[in-house]
Amino acid sequence: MSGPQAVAATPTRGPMTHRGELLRGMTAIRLFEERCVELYSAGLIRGFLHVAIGEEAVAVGVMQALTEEDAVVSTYREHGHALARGLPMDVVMAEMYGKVTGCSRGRGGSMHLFDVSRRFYGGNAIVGGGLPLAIGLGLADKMRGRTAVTACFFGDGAFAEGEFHECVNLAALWQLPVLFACENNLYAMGTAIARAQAETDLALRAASYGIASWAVDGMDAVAVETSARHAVDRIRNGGGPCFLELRTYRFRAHSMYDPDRYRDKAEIARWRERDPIDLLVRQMTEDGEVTSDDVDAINAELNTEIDKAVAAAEAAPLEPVADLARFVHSEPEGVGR
Amino acid sequence: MSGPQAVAATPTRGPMTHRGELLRGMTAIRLFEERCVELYSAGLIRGFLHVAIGEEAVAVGVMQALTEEDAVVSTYREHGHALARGLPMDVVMAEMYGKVTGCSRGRGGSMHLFDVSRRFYGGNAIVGGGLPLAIGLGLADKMRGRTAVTACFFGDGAFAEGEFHECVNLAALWQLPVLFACENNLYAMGTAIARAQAETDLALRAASYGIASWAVDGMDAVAVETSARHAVDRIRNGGGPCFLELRTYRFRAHSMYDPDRYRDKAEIARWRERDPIDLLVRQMTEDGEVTSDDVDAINAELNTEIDKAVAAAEAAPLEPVADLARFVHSEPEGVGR
Amino acid sequence: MTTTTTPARTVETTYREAMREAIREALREDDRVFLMGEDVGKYGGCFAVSLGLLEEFGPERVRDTPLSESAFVGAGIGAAIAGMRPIVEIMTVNFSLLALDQIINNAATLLHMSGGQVQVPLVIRMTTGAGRQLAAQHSHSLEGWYAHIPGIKVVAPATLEDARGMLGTALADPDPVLLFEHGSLYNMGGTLREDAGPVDIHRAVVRRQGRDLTLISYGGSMPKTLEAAGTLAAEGIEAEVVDLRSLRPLDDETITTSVRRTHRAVVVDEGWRSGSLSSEILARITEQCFYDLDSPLERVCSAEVPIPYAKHLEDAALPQPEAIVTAARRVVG
Amino acid sequence: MTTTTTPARTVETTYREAMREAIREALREDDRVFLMGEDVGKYGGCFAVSLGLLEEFGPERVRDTPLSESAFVGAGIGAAIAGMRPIVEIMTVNFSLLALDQIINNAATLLHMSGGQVQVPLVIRMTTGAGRQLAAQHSHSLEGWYAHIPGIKVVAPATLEDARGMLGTALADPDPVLLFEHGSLYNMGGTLREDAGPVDIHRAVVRRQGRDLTLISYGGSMPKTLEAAGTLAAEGIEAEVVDLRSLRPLDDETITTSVRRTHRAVVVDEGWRSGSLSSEILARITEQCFYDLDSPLERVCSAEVPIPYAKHLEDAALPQPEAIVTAARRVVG
Ligand SMILES: Cc1ncc(C[n+]2csc(CCOP(=O)(O)OP(=O)(O)O)c2C)c(N)n1
Ligand SMILES: Cc1ncc(C[n+]2csc(CCOP(=O)(O)OP(=O)(O)O)c2C)c(N)n1
Ligand SMILES: [Mg+2]
Ligand SMILES: [Mg+2]
Repeated sequence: MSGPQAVAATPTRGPMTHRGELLRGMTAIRLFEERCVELYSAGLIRGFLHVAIGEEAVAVGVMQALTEEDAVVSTYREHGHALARGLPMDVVMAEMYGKVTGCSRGRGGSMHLFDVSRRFYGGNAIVGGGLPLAIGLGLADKMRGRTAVTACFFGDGAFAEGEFHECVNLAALWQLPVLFACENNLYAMGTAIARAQAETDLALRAASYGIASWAVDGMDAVAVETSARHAVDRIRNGGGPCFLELRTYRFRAHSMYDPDRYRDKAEIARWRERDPIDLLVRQMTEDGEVTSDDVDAINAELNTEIDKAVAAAEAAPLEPVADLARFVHSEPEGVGR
Repeated sequence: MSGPQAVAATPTRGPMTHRGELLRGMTAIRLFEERCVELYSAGLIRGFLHVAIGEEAVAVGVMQALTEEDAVVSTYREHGHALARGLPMDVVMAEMYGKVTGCSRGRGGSMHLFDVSRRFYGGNAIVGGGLPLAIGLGLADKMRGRTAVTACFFGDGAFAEGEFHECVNLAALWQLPVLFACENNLYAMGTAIARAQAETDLALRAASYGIASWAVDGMDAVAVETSARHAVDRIRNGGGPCFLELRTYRFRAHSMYDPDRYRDKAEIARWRERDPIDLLVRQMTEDGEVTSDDVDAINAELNTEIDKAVAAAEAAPLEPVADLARFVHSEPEGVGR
Repeated sequence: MTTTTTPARTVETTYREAMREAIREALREDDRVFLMGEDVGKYGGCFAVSLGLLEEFGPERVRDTPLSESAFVGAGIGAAIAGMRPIVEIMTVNFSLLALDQIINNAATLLHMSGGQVQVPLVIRMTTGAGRQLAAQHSHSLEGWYAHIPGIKVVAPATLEDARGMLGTALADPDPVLLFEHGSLYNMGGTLREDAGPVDIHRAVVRRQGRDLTLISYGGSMPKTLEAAGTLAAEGIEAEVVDLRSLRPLDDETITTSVRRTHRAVVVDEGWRSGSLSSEILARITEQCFYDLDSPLERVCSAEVPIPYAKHLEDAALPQPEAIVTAARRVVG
Repeated sequence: MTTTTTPARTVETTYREAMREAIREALREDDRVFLMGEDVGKYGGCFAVSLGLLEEFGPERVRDTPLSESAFVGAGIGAAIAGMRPIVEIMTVNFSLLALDQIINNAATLLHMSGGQVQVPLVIRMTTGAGRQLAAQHSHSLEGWYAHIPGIKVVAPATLEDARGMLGTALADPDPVLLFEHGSLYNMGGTLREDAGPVDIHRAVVRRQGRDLTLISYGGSMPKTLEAAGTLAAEGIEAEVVDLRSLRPLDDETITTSVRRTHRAVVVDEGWRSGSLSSEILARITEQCFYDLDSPLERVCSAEVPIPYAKHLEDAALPQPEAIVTAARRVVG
């Protein structure tokens, strides 16, 4: 699902420039998550909900560098990663609703979106918990002589977990085809990075394992894509793992439970001025690549798609309670994969 | 127990130069452990036995920098650390024999020597398992405004554990009075460091956490002491944690179970030429600070002490089986501390 | 004291506030006490238990940590060894798996392994349990599993009084105590004696008297169990309800005394059925009350599946009052 | 096949060699299989199980890892997801605590949480048990504790045949299987059919027939249990001995069939008594055979203490044939 498909699930209206695709991809995530917030407040989505509003350039930019054969491991803040990887809005929304038509049959919810057909190995709700999986996916691909790359998303908070250290060392030691995509949004829940990391230059820290490592403006989708392509090419050509520090910011609270008492409103406002979507629209407008009509059209089209997804999710059936114990173990014929 | 006491448990014959104390301290460990090996082969010591023969300069050198108020956390290869910290040979030997007179009442054995009165918080048989304890000891000392330093010994293998990463970051972040004493003997059981660490310059890696970090020749007791004093002074004066990579080598196998198939005999021979005891004797002889008679006398005296310790251990009683369940929980009056 | 009835001035409070008061009191009264964990300070605690304490006691004693469960739990052990009285908060039991080595191989082991020298007066608090649609990785109920480990004590407050009183007693204990707070209880409101203070942490308590059977439970399952007892009463079945309070050690006496009188028992435990705390209780009753039993023992536990997100599936996976009532009817037969 | 009796060419071997043969066969027959863990290669395995395999299969497929339990166990999970058939060796169960999050929150959970998409065909091998004076941190018997977790299977070979045959079957399983090898069994010698191969990993087996009581055990406690049965026979007490083989799922049918015939049972389990696998077995027998029992059930487990180094204390802490015999006499009494 390279190119367009990787950006959004539905065909776009007429030919679009690549930056147009990036814009569309980020807008899809933004609108989808804003709708999720409404639905959560309405009690239609439950459990924990972590949106990545403000971080869309990371998901969309990095995903550009990946092809169908590549794999993705994500976190509990993964709607954007999932949509950018090409999961259709309706199966994701159905999952948020806990319906059997959801991408995890409603068993996972917001934090556990899966789509093995797209090598999207899920939302993981244990901070750092996806890193070892990514190492293993990369190890398998390398042992089988495949050229696939595994991109693993994780946050600045995960950087402090022991698993991070073990996994980067292992990836570097074994020269595994893994992209460490560190979404540094400066906070781990209420803990600012300077109160969690003795050395806050994460790219520098990662370089100490002897791997290629650098930081990029995570609010600039084009810059993220360029960096990600550079990293993925390098990895695919046997250059070993890379660490990408994506400097970004979440505009909203950590989760719907979070009153966000720990951040200075002015700080949030400053970052909102660097909204990745506005930023790209400005650039494209300057270059006459997009008009406000185009933007409105994109939004309208995406909102229609979201409406459809919501309607479908509402209408979708629940998994029969009798099936509760299904998939604790594989079924004879073998499912998925 | 600064100075002499810290080097050996019994008073020394006549005044001795400081290097003489170092020599005596290392010889005590060497002879004690060689005796343990014999006793193990004779079936009198059981379980796992890990000797540090060849690494004596590390234990003795580092311990010089510590005072009574300081704390020590060690590994399962800790006879040397314990003796250098001032634990009497007889209580250590009794522990190896599993006798109630042992420093852990025979419950711990070789891997779990404890002496709270000397702030020796033990042998820990989980690789890396002592690091968080050391962080906590340092945290408590800092919170109570004490000037104590906690020295934590661990190996090159432990460096790969996630706990190492978490603990160094925490110590650096909170500026805790902890000395990370990394005994790099180039192997973790049968795994050479280059097959375990992507970056084998451990001091360099540790420096990436923003702490003072350097490597020292772990076969030179004087050099180790100098480095350790420098580090401990720095820590005690509020300079935050330090990392000391002690480059050393174990002359014998990992444990008594280990056939040592993985090391090249020539490599072992090369390192034996740098035997820390011979090295110091040569230096001292050149400077006319010691004669072969002195050396013989030291050995004789220490062997007598070891004989006594063995005899005492043989004669010592066992803990009554009825007391098996004691110390699962504290006893009313409160024990130790 | 947990069953006192003397009239006294009371206050309206919640389980969350009672826990906070207990922590505040401990911080006030003993300068060796400090609270350490992820987001306990600036954020106010992931479940707002420690809200306001940073402002009151400062960052040294209400200490935010990085995401390093093994390191900060182990640091709590080390600090306890060095004379402090740490309260380590692990956000939820789900993340405690990352610190399990420190808990089992150090906290639970050091005293015995050192021949009685190394005491670890540490309290580890964590939220446990399912029921809020948090899905498989955030819905574990492992307190009964922890109760397998010698060298630690495990307690689970189910009432405002215990939420207010267990922490202080746990802190006074010279050995490590794990305190499990069920996430569904934080908003539980009610009245508490103004002078409510420390309570014992070793006895089980009969929360409701009855003669027909004994319902044994603890923590987050207590409300469901008491609700079931109410339903049964309406049918004329008088269930006695035992709140274990302490999961390790178990108070055999209170359990067996009740069962010897009722001759029937149902254990309610949110843990997965196989190898749960409920198994141990059934085993002990069989060992100690074999000749007193009039019918097979039963248990109502969680289905042996990772807990799913969808509400209808999660409800089906967890013990519910209906299931308790049904099991009770069966044993009373 | 585990109870076959057809005559056949046999070979003299040991438990260790049988395990090695099983691994070698797996590596030979399926190029998706690889062995990964600390010192499995150059060192030959900390208990010499994989000795020689590095030379035979090379460092890619007999892969030494750094001391990073969480990372390499998780890497095994990831590799399994991507189509490999990893055999991850954790040196001993004691160190598996550092990888527990990966085992519980990923290996055991991914299939269900993903609605059946993510399969994890992984085998994790580890040595378990006490009895060699390795002291508290190196003497855990936690296999029964692991058996609490839905989503994994737990097996414990106690015979040469099972040491030789369980691994292949575990590798053929599409889901994660934990295989526990008791350290005291490696040197156990005996004869094995030359054509010994895969065996089922879901059935318990009666290792000795008897009518007076049922002794239920597994793994490292089987030799002690069979020895006790021998002693009892000399006294005229015919004990039936059941080897569980699979700790999760448990084979209720074999257990209850035997107990319904003998009406008495003693469970032998090296795990700490409270909340051990023995508790679950007692619970199930009480639930399923209540009216068949003639006397209280008993268990012989480890004392609830960290296992001490001194031989006399360690012996006193662990289940011993004498204690099994005494318990058996009591229930038959
Ligand atoms: C091991 C673990 N500890 C704690 C938590 C609770 N928690 C969930 S998200 C989070 C913050 C993670 O921050 P970061 O890695 O920066 O990712 P972000 O949320 O900023 O995207 C915490 C503490 C968890 N899920 N897992
Ligand atoms: C967590 C853990 N994993 C594995 C082991 C088994 N083991 C004991 S010592 C050792 C090697 C440690 O090497 P290093 O840290 O370099 O210390 P050294 O033995 O060289 O002094 C291993 C793998 C253990 N004890 N703990
Ligand atoms: Mg973050
Ligand atoms: Mg080493």
